[in-house]
Amino acid sequence: MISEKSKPSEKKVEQVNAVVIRFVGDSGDGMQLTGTQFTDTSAMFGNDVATFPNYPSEIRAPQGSLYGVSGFQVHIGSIEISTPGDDLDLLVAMNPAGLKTNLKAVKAGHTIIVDTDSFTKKNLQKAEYETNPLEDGSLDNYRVIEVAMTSLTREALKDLGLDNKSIVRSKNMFALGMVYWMYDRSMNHTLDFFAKKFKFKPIIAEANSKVIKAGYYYSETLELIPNSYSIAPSTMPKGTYRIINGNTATAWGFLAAAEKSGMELYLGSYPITPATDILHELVKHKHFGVKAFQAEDEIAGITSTIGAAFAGDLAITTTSGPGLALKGEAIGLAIMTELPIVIVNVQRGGPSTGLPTKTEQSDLLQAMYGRNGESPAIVIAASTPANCFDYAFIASKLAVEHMTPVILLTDGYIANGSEPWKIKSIDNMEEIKPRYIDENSDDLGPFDRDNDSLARNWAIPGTPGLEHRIGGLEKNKVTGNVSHDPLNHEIMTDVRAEKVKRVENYIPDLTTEFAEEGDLLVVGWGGTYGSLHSAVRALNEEGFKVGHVHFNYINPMPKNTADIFSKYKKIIVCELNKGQLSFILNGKYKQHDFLQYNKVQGLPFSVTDLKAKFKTLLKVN
Amino acid sequence: MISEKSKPSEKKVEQVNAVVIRFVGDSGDGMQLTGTQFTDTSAMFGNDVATFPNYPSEIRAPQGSLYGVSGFQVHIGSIEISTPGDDLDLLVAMNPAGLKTNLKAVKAGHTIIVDTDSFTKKNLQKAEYETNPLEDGSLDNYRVIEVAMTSLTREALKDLGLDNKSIVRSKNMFALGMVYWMYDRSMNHTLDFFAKKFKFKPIIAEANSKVIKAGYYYSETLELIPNSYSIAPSTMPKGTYRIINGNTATAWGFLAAAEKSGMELYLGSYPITPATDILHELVKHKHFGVKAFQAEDEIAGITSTIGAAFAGDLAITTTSGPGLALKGEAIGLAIMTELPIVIVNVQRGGPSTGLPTKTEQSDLLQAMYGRNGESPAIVIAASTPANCFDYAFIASKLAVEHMTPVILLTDGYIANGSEPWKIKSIDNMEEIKPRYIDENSDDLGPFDRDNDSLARNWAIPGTPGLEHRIGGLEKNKVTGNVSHDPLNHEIMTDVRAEKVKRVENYIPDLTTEFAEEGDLLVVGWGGTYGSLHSAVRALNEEGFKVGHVHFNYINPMPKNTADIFSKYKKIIVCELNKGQLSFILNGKYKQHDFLQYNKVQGLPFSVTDLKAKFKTLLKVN
Amino acid sequence: MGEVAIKKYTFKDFQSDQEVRWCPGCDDYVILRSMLKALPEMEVKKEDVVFISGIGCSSRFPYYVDSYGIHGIHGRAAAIASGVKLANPNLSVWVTTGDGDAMAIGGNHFIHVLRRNLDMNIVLFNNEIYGLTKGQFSPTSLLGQKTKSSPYGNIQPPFQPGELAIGARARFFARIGGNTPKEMTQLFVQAEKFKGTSLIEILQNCVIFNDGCYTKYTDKAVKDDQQLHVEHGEPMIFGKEKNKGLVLDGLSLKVVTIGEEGITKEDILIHDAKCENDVMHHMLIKLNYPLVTGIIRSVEEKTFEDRVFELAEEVKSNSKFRKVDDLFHSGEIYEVK
Amino acid sequence: MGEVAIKKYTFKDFQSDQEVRWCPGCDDYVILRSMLKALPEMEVKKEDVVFISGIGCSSRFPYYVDSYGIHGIHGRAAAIASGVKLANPNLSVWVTTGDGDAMAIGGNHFIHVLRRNLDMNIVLFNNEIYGLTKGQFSPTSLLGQKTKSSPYGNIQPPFQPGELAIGARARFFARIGGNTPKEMTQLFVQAEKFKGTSLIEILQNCVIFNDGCYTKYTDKAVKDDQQLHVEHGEPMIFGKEKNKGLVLDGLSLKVVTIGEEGITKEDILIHDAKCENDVMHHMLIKLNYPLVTGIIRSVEEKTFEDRVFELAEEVKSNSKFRKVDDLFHSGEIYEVK
Ligand SMILES: Cc1ncc(C[n+]2csc(CCOP(=O)(O)OP(=O)(O)O)c2C)c(N)n1
Ligand SMILES: Cc1ncc(C[n+]2csc(CCOP(=O)(O)OP(=O)(O)O)c2C)c(N)n1
Ligand code: SF4
Ligand code: SF4
Ligand SMILES: [Mg+2]
Ligand SMILES: [Mg+2]
Repeated sequence: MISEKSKPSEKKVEQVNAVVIRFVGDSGDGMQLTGTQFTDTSAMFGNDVATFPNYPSEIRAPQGSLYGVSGFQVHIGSIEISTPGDDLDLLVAMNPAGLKTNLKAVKAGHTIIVDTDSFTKKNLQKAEYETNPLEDGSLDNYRVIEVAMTSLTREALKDLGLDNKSIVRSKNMFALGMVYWMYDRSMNHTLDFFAKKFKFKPIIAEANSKVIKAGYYYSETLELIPNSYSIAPSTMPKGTYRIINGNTATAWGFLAAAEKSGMELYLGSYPITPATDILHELVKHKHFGVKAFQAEDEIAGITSTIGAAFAGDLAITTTSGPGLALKGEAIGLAIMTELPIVIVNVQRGGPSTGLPTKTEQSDLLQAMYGRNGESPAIVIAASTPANCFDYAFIASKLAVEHMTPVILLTDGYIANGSEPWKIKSIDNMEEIKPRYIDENSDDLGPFDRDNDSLARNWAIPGTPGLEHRIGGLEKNKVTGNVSHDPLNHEIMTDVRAEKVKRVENYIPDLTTEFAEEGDLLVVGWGGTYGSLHSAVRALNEEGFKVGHVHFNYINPMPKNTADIFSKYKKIIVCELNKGQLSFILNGKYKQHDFLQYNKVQGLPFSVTDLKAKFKTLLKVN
Repeated sequence: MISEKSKPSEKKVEQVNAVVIRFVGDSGDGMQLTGTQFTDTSAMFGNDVATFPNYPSEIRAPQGSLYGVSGFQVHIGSIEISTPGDDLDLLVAMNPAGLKTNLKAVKAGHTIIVDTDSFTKKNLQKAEYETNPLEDGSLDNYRVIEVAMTSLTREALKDLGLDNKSIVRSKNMFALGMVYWMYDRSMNHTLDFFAKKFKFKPIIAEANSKVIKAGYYYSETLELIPNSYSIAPSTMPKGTYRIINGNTATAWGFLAAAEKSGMELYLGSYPITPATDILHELVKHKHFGVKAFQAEDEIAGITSTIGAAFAGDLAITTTSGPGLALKGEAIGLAIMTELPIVIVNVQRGGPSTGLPTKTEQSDLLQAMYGRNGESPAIVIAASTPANCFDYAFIASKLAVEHMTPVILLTDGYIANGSEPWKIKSIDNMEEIKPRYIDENSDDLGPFDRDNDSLARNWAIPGTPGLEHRIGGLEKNKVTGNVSHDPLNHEIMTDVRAEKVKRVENYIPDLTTEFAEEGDLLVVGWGGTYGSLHSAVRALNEEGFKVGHVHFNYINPMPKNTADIFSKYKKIIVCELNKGQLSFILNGKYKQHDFLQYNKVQGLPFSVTDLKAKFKTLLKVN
Repeated sequence: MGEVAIKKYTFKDFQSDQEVRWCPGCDDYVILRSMLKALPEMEVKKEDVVFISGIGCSSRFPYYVDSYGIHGIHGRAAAIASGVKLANPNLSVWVTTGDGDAMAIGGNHFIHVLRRNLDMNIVLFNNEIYGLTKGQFSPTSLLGQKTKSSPYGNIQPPFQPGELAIGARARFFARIGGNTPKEMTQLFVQAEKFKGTSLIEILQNCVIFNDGCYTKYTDKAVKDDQQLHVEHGEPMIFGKEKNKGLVLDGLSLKVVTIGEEGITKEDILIHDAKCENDVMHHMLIKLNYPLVTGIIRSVEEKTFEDRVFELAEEVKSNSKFRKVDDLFHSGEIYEVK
Repeated sequence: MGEVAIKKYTFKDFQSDQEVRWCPGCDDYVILRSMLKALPEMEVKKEDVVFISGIGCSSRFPYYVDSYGIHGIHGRAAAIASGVKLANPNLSVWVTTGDGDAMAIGGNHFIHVLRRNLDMNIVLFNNEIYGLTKGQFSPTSLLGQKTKSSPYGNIQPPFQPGELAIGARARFFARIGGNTPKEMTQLFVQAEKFKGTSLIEILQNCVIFNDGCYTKYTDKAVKDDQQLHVEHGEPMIFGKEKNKGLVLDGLSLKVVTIGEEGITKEDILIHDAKCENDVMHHMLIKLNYPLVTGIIRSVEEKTFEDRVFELAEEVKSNSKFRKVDDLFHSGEIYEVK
């Protein structure tokens, strides 16, 4: 029994402004739940947070195996947090395999909590340990907290008469309790969570709360435990928040665009990792009239989307690398017919099947050029989990207002990563005005264009008097009929290009972060925003004059791009590929030299490595 | 009756060194045969020749209709001929529609031969003529030769008792006879041709020869006919020649590669204009053991090709633009599995279905980047109808010696155009050494590489002891097993890129034609060689210092490329697209400025326009 | 639709201003005329009609009908049409496609749209050849057929469109000769009435690359003796003398002559197009003598779009979400003050 | 092959060094074991065996067999395999694929390879779900099935693999439960013996995303009463007491009990897998009670590769071309002197 007087409040607490914690264990150990609970609690406490899950690539790997380890990393702070973090302040390892595969991520001298009960001969073998790391001194450089979690959990639940399986399954809550204590967090949110979740299984709710508390108070009374830490609330803008991952944010951005524009949302898609969760999310929302169609393949996914666009829906298709390759021919049809569709490509490791569960940015040139003929498309990229919402919304707006396909690039890193999202309300979002015309649109036809944007009009089936045919053959600029006329083909080729180019008049300027001019400009695009931002921020805090620009609009590029480049002595382009944006910039902005920093390992950038690299360019070590 | 004394030999003849002639009429009028006969006769006489057919895009358009006109253009000379020519010295128009659609191509003051019998009210209407051009003076700027060919043909055949249809069908031979006389050509080749062709229908043979002669001697005795011209034999290298078009040459290049390498040729293809004739040609050659498989679609075409390559065949797939888009994902698989396949893309007007029967060069960037991930492929391009043979051979050699896919680009212009080909003999061609290994290859495995080329070895099913698995997932560099290791992925990404880059050590240097240095360098690639060559030659003859380089190897590029660029004051890149090679050059050779000359009209360059453009750059008019 | 009385249209109302560019003598002209005749007989507004095609001679069809239309990319017509129908289920959606477009490159979409049973009409122009690309064999070309890509004769055993369709669970299959405009017109009207995917195979003669491929069935002289045009509920009788008929012989069909060997009209099988069990339909489709035309199978079942929209209604009625704001504020949210 | 006596292999000879990574309890383990048992029983050299797959859990199969193999891209296994077989007809070619790989994205290659009848074996792991992508419905998922992509129940009517295969003119179709290794092993051996494309549908349980989808047929307790395992030439009898059997009732099959209403063993239909007419096979495939397993159809016809190589021989024997130089110098050539 824990006596009233020993309250957390009384303990001595050290202030830190950010920590990185990783929970690892077997797929069955509930690490995702544990991590999510800690994240939510910290977020609600007022910290800024960023998380990244790490599932095994196998569906259900054997217990205790190295490749069966499931992990959840969370980065919380009183300061701005823009990545899930590199090195760990705390590793919670529920078994030997988890320890082995994650140890190298722990900062020297920092803390590791292990469940000693799981360090059995059998588990050590499965983790390919010859000797027990808890005994052979291999962990001497770390502060190891050994806890017999399983037995302590069993102990805590002995009176409830639960079956052994349920008992063992709740040991992750013991770990969570300990971490709550260490980081001076209240258990209430999690206790409420279980109370709600197991309203009809009160015994399970009780078991979980017993175990969390056991872990919490055990830490408090435990000798070996270091003093605890507290992370003050961060200074995030006031408002209502939720934790959201990139795929959910993408799906919701389309929901918002549909409601704002008054259009019906159509999704034609074929499952593929890591894009499938967008489909999973949208199939739920039939109450909003979403038509989410799982097609027989990617080609049916996009061609049905083109059909839906012809019939007037806000029509999108979602996929990943190999799927985008299959959609290339049909994207050409959308360009030629000038129908508005959005193609979302959640990038993954390539080429071919590559590293399907890992992140990469190597589909940029495919998005730009992956189809026959002169076929320009609008290409934009989201850069954080939460702003996937904004760019899905913007992609929809650009498509239906400019009548041409838009390719939206995200990647596995931001698609599965989470961060706080300040909830937006439909009323405060930009208008979306689809270019519908009908019999009353003072004799405008489907082939008439807006003088500024060059977008054609949208006459949908069911509209009397505007019957017309479109297709993949070249069409006469005025009548829209098939035309083999040489000059008309050149003119139409120019119109399609100019229409996309003029989108530059409808998008915001590129904005520099940190040094507005100076020694070094760090250039990135898409999902690497967080890492580059953190690295550049750190350097500026160290007094370097480094700026950061990040491209969300890639085709066309913002009009002020060249001006910005001209304000720095050196420019380095950082990408998770072999230099695809660099290649485009070299071709477009010849007067500037672009240094490159590239990584193709299926992993995000390490902020530490970035800083080191940038410093060498700043001639400092 | 023609009297013996009036022999062609007696007529007065004007010497010219090149002429451009176009035969036009209804699809049914046999213009292709007429043109081919004139071409062969001239070639055998010793002229250099180049031809281009122009079929209606409809399969069988209605008689006399404007879009049903079929044409055949031939350019012959005593000098080097490198294009079918721009403007016409002679137009032979068998009907009003043909005259109307081709008149603007005729040089002012030059000759037009028409069959007056076909200028009926009905035909004039079909050709949308309000008044008869033969009467309304609209042809005053031309030297028009009006001949009642149909009646004269009927007259010539009246004793043979042929049906009217057969009689009318042979009027094209009357025209041919006239042209033979005008250009001082012997009829013998054509007479032999008919004798052979209609061995078993002697009456038809006789009819045709009667009509040719009638046309020939009619010209001789005709008042209105101008004096005739003769074109001396050109100074082509000695040897045995044949007239060949690009698609046939491509097919034959693969046949040669298969025989030279001792491999079996496999083709997996799906019909598409203008690539289908390669399939048509290869299906004939089962006697060489060619396995030409018409698949259910492009994807089955290329994936079956990958299977055939795995099993050890010389495996190729042929297609055009939209088909290449569909093959993108599978090309990635070939890159990842490092299997040697050749993908032929006969470019046509795009995007989407575009202008399927017209020529264009707009698939270059698709060939370079049209697939997911970092997926470099070897990209080469043929530049004349005849050298399609050489580049098909080279593509095969590079694929099987470097163990990676090769994309061979041609286009509708060289695919359907013809020119003389100095017949090559297998014995004089380069060796091709596929990288097969077997149980005796002193324990080399399928994942061991050549130190210089980095090409892996090729162990094919049926070889004992070398059983192995390959696939689209990233593989460990040493074992070839699936690997998710981050560093290995970066290493393999580099290996695939470096393997393609090192091909530069196995290809010839870029060679300049005409001025080795000077004021202007004209840069081109692929099927525009003839036009650029002619224009640059003309300018040099006029005393300008202009050079011409033409890329056949695009990825990788020849090592001396930069050196050549540095030898000229100005560089202009000419392409039948919006600047795709320019874009690559701008990115790769930043120190140089590249001017552009682009045309996207489904047509080849006009030599006249090119010269005009180049002169403006040379500050001359 | 329904309540508003639909204006009466004529042939001309559906005729587009585009010059028709098929080869003179091509059956495609017959199909076009029959369609332009049929459309006014249907209870649909002109602006609600959509024609969708892939690539091929047959796929030029939409240009010639004055309605909404998409000339798509090769093989994808059925998939494009599915999107159109799901976006607006009130539309009358027609797919015009060829044996290559639908069964070579488009084979996958073809079988899947039949499986899902969207309410649309697929007109399959089966000329057993690739016409537009100038004469290569197709998946329905016969063994031994000489074409540009099979100069020594085709060696790929063909599909039977109807057989494949039944295998893909087609609910409506009809077959008709390319030279019988009257029957064709009626077929189109009936196909439109059918709720679900209707597949109409047209034995279309390509005068240029496969001329006469159906003459032995469709030639006026032999038609009545070689073709059995079935009608639901009617005995399966054919022949100039209307004296031949089908009877069951084990698990095969046998042709008998009424009046011979004591066979009477009563012995002849009655055609039941509406029977769920497809065994008889399967047999009729595979028959060569006589070749069976008309509506062979016509069995309605809930359409895919009905399933889609009924489920949506149900979900909506059980959901507390009305606007996306409700969704955004659901679940774990928190305030930063 | 043939003449050289083939060394006797064991299970281990075909076992690769790769760690098998399916979920514990997955039927895929049963299929792998059965295959490794079957391979030594076939008259094939190890180096002549090629396994080809697309993408999916089932498509991991080639990694676990120590032979030649390609882990291809999603849906294309049958097409890749066709190229392998045409390049070298002596190989024993196996395709391992899933219901999504073969019937969703791969549907077109699936029907076309069956139509062409190349001599290869297709093992279809039908778990009625997309496993590798963590549980979306597939073209064989049942109506109402709740999956990640059909949270309110699937509304796409499923294909029946056998039915689609027959529609595509399959010559060999067999079905077997995922939990019967002995029968499976024998099936694999017989499939290899069959000249032509053999399709084997395995009712494969996915313990994670679709657990128990086949229990009502495959559970040991009910298996004998719910499954009819057919043998060519044997009466179609099933049931724990071996007293139930099939008889024809019009154009449907009916289950009767031997000994009741005067039914004797002689009344029960005899299974004829080798009969060209596929009507009975079609009926057997569609039967739900009992579910028919074993070799339902096995009718040999000339294989596609035989047609290819016989035609090539014939052309060769009539051709004057021996080397390409002969071709280059044929027809219109001329000398420049
Ligand atoms: C992706 C793609 N592949 C190939 C083609 C070339 N192509 C156009 S139509 C066609 C086949 C036409 O045959 P069918 O569908 O039977 O129509 P038909 O012309 O006979 O009416 C082919 C192969 C294409 N346009 N696009
Ligand atoms: C081009 C492409 N599209 C989609 C995917 C994603 N994907 C991989 S496997 C699969 C389906 C697997 O289902 P199934 O074929 O039934 O195999 P199972 O895992 O059930 O054995 C999908 C959709 C992919 N890898 N490539
Ligand atoms: S090619 Fe054949 S199908 Fe095409 S239009 Fe001509 S006749 Fe008709
Ligand atoms: S997910 Fe299903 S099919 Fe895939 S390995 Fe696991 S149990 Fe087997
Ligand atoms: Mg056809
Ligand atoms: Mg499956």
